[in-house]
Amino acid sequence: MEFAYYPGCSLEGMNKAYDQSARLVSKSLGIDLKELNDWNCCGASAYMSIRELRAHLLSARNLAMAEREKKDLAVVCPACYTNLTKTNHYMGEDARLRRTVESALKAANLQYMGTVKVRHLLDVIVSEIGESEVRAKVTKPLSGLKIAPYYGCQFTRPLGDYDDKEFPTMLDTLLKWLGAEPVYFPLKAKCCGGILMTTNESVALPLVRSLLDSATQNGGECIATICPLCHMTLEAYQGDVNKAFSTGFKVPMFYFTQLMGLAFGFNKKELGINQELISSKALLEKHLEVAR
Amino acid sequence: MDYSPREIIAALRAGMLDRVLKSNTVWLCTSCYYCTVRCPSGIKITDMMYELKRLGEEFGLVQKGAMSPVISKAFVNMVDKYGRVHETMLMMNVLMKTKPWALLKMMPQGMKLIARGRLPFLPHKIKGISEMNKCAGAMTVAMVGGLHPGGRSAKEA
Amino acid sequence: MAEKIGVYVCHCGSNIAQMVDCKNVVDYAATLPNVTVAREYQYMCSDPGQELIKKDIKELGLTRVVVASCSPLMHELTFRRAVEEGGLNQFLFQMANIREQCSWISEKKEMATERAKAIVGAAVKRVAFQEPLEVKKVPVNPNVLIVGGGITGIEAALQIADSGKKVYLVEREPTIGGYMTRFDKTFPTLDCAACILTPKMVNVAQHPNIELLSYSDVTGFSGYVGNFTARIRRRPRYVEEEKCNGCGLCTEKCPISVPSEFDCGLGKRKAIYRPFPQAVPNIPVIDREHCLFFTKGICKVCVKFCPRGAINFDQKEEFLDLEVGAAILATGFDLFDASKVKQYGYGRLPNVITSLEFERFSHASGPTGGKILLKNGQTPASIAILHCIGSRDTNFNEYCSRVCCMYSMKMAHLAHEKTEGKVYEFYIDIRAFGKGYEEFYKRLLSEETVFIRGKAAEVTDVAQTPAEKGRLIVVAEDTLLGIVRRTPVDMVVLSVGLEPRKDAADLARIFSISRSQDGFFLERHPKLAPVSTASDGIFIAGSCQGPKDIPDSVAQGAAAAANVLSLIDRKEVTLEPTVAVIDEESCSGCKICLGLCPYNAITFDETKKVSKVNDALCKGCGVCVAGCPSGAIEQRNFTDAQLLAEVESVCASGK
Amino acid sequence: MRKVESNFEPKIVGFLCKWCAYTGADLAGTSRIKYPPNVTPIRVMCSGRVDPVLVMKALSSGADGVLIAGCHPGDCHYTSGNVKTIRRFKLLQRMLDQFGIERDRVRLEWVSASEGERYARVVENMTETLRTLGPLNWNGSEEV
Repeated sequence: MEFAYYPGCSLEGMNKAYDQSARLVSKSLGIDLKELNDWNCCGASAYMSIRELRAHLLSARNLAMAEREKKDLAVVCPACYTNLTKTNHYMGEDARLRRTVESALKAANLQYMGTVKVRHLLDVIVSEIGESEVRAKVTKPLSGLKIAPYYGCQFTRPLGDYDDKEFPTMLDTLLKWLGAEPVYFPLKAKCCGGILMTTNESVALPLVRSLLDSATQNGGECIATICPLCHMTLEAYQGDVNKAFSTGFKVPMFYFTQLMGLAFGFNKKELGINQELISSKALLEKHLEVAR
Repeated sequence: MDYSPREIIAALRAGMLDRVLKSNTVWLCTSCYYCTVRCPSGIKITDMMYELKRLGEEFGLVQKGAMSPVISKAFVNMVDKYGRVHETMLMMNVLMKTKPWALLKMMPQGMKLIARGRLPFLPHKIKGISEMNKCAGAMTVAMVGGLHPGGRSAKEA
Repeated sequence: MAEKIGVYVCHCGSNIAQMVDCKNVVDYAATLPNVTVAREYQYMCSDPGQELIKKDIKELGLTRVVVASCSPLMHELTFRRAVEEGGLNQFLFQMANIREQCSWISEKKEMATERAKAIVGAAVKRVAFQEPLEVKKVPVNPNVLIVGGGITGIEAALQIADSGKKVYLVEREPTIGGYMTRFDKTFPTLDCAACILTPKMVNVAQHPNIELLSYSDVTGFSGYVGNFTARIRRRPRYVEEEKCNGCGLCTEKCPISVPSEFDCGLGKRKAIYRPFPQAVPNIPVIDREHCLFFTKGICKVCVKFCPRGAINFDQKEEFLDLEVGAAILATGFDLFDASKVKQYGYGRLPNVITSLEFERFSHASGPTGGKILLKNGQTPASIAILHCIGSRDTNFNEYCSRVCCMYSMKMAHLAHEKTEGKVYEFYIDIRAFGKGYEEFYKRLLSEETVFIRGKAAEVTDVAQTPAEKGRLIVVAEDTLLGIVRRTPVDMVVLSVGLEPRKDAADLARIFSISRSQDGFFLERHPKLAPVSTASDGIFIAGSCQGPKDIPDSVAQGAAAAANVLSLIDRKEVTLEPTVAVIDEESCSGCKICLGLCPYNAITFDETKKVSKVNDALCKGCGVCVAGCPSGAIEQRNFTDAQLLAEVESVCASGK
Repeated sequence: MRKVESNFEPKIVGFLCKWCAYTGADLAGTSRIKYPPNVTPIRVMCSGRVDPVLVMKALSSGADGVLIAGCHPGDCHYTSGNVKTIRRFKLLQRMLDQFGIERDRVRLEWVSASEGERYARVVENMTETLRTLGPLNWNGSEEV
């Protein structure tokens, strides 16, 4: 299975480990991720906010390049997923937008006919690879590990119709295949507030707190994420939450691809777990023989 | 939040655009899209918020002291220059402009990230940046020529 | 051809005239070949309008008439009658639709006028080729089929049967009564549903003119108005209706208990059961999926105890063909599936229930004996009722389900009465439009029900304060206050909306009727023919046409009955003569048409080696006409010559 | 590139079945939905009555396009008339190919009695398509 792979800007920076682990587990499952050549920013929220039309142009350039390679696009960041999908969708339904974007692309000798499907890697793994092949790769099942599966906002909202928009279950399913125990997590698709952290801390911090509260109260020992921004927010601001609310959270965070990697028998360094801010050492030692 | 999305729509219907743009509501929107998928009237509220942000920025009508517009602008400038976003540089840029003291507060966390190799210093510039800007230029011409307004307004969405 | 054609252009008040320059159209029509007279008039369908036509036929000797006005669906019959009364054969008339398909869709007067001219021109050209036709009269079978034994079907059945006509009442479930049997009280009078319904059910059971076919459905329907054949499938009950006396011993002794569908799974029933004690017919049915004899080949306790030897495991599905003159569909509605709206937690959060489940709790002979209980067996101290679940929502059903506001308030009243707890209603708007409804709303307001104007955003079990712990929190923007409120309660009731039956599409196909955009059956006219359909002799009533409360359903049941009786008492009906005819001279005997006819109306005459159309069976679709390689088949009133004339005229228009 | 002829208004003959398409078109009017006036309706009892000869006749007499509209498959008032229309339509398309007439000029569409909006869109869309295709000018004898 071959895809043009779109890592997105935040996987080049603070969420490098997500990129690393995603490539690793994809390869072992036979998903061939070929990085989209010279990809550009998807036109994420901050850009879309004030330059809507040009944000579509940014996404369209990526789509056009994937189309030229005759590949579908695999994405790991839900925000990138949403922006690329939105452009795909809106260009299909709004003729005027299509004309404007098409004519702008022409300036760079590009064209986009609308043939590229944008897929989130989690969807590819669960829907295309499937249970038996994933289970077959599990050599070190995550038995007994209680995980709060956290999807965040833009995995299915507004346009991801492969899973429920209010209570998605794909990640839960995948974690079960890995032998882990996904816990009940009613806030699994709520906003982490990350985008407001620098601007409106007083709004954002309580959101992070409620997520940590709910995850741990329901027995979660760690949190699995699929979004780099969520991951970063929950990881980097736990200290601030503890300070602000006199709590004592030390909840380790994993990208879902890192958990897959652990179950597939890769070592922590390969998966970038050594880059974490909150140590998972004790937790992993308790449940797995991965003292490596 | 000054106004709920429902009140925003009511205010727009009443022709009170300036009041809406100056409220903090639009800039508090995190694009979580709950409203969009739940709205029983099928209004794409998140898209509407984008449109309002764009209008606020265009008319220079934003809430006093709000940081989000500054971030958005810095984000756009960076993408237009490099083709991608460089998180570290973006944050530095914005904080220098708005609250430099916060940079100090973030130092310890920053050091930790650097130690783990999670803060690359140099931005990556894509090869196609000049052709990307050519496209953007062509689009601006179309916009000025009146072929397409600045955004896909919520009304048509 | 020296025909004398009269053309009449209707203004329809301003409906046509404000967009179409009628004078211009008349002037144009006057120049067309064979047109003797062209006039315009304010309202052609009015008496003076029709007089105009009659007078011209007599005085000017018109041989053809064209009226340019509204859609033929509206007034074709009116004008045909006028033409006939004027002394011409009614089929020498053609209608030009310049309202629905011209003035109303146009934005520019000039374009609308040109379009009207093209349409009128085509009609003028066509009408010259029309021929006088004789309508055929056929007798009407006085028997009536009613599908659906809810309150609507019951009302219709009793009305018709009381007039002395035979009614076949087909009900899919083991008992008639429909949803109403499951309700506790009815709004706004709060009289008990069973008290007003069960006597009517008994009347049905005892009526000499009603043949009740329960546990049955319609699988086929053919024929034409006055003379239909319905194919009924009778599912096996495994209990012989003639022998069973309804003593209930079998049910009592049956060792298998399963969740009862009638009680929404809140109570139990046996594998041989009646849905509820007052069921009509009062005969149990065996549920094959759970009966030990059918699953394991053992038990037969019911056989042992039945004093009449009525149990019969060998019963088979049977088919029955009924001859009827008319049919009424009263198949009702399905409830919206609340689990589709994930944010309200139905199916995930215990103590989030649907309104029908609430009815069963509240019902004195329901699973809790009329007590409203939480999953843990305690009485809720607070209940929130959420309106518009699945209704008025573009994500689900766009329409208002009409009954939920009122039944929600009824539930609030009952909840308050039975639990003495606090009751909240979360609503978008209160729609209390019926007789005594607004008064009921006022009464509720004075009964301390808390009305919060705002559609609930979600129901969550994630507490933010100690007071919220362990409770269900309804999050909603109170639109009167302008703030988001979190209201912790013990129980949430979802007021689910009404939907078309899941198999409505299948039934529509069987009866050849249409459905509206929302999936409910389509009436012939929303105001003037609310219980008729586009198919003559087939009527619809109650919630299968759109959500309705009990008073409206009963009214429609009676209305449909009146329509049917008026049809039957005419004794005979006229049939459209637009059937196919085969010219024996040209027929090559290839038999292609035989396979094309969906009604088997074409037979092959082996002696003459030609095909023949049976007039009574032919419905006039014209499929065989288009398929005949020798051009030997013509459809009356839709002949090739007529259609070609229209085509040519349209193509030549404006040139 | 789309060829835009500013003044060309295509003439389209529309064969509408009485039960679905014609009623749907009526509904568009009752709902006051505006659409281009280019399709002139001709009422037939069933789309299955539309003989390819009628279509070719229209095209050779000056029509730029023909719309055939009936009930959705499975919803035919005569149970299966529209199924026959589908078969006949394929044949018709081959005939068009032989004469070198663009397939887009003849369309088969399903419009139910409740789809006024859809009917308007179909007409709009077809008119737009034919505007770009330009006039047909076919006299019926040779290739276009």
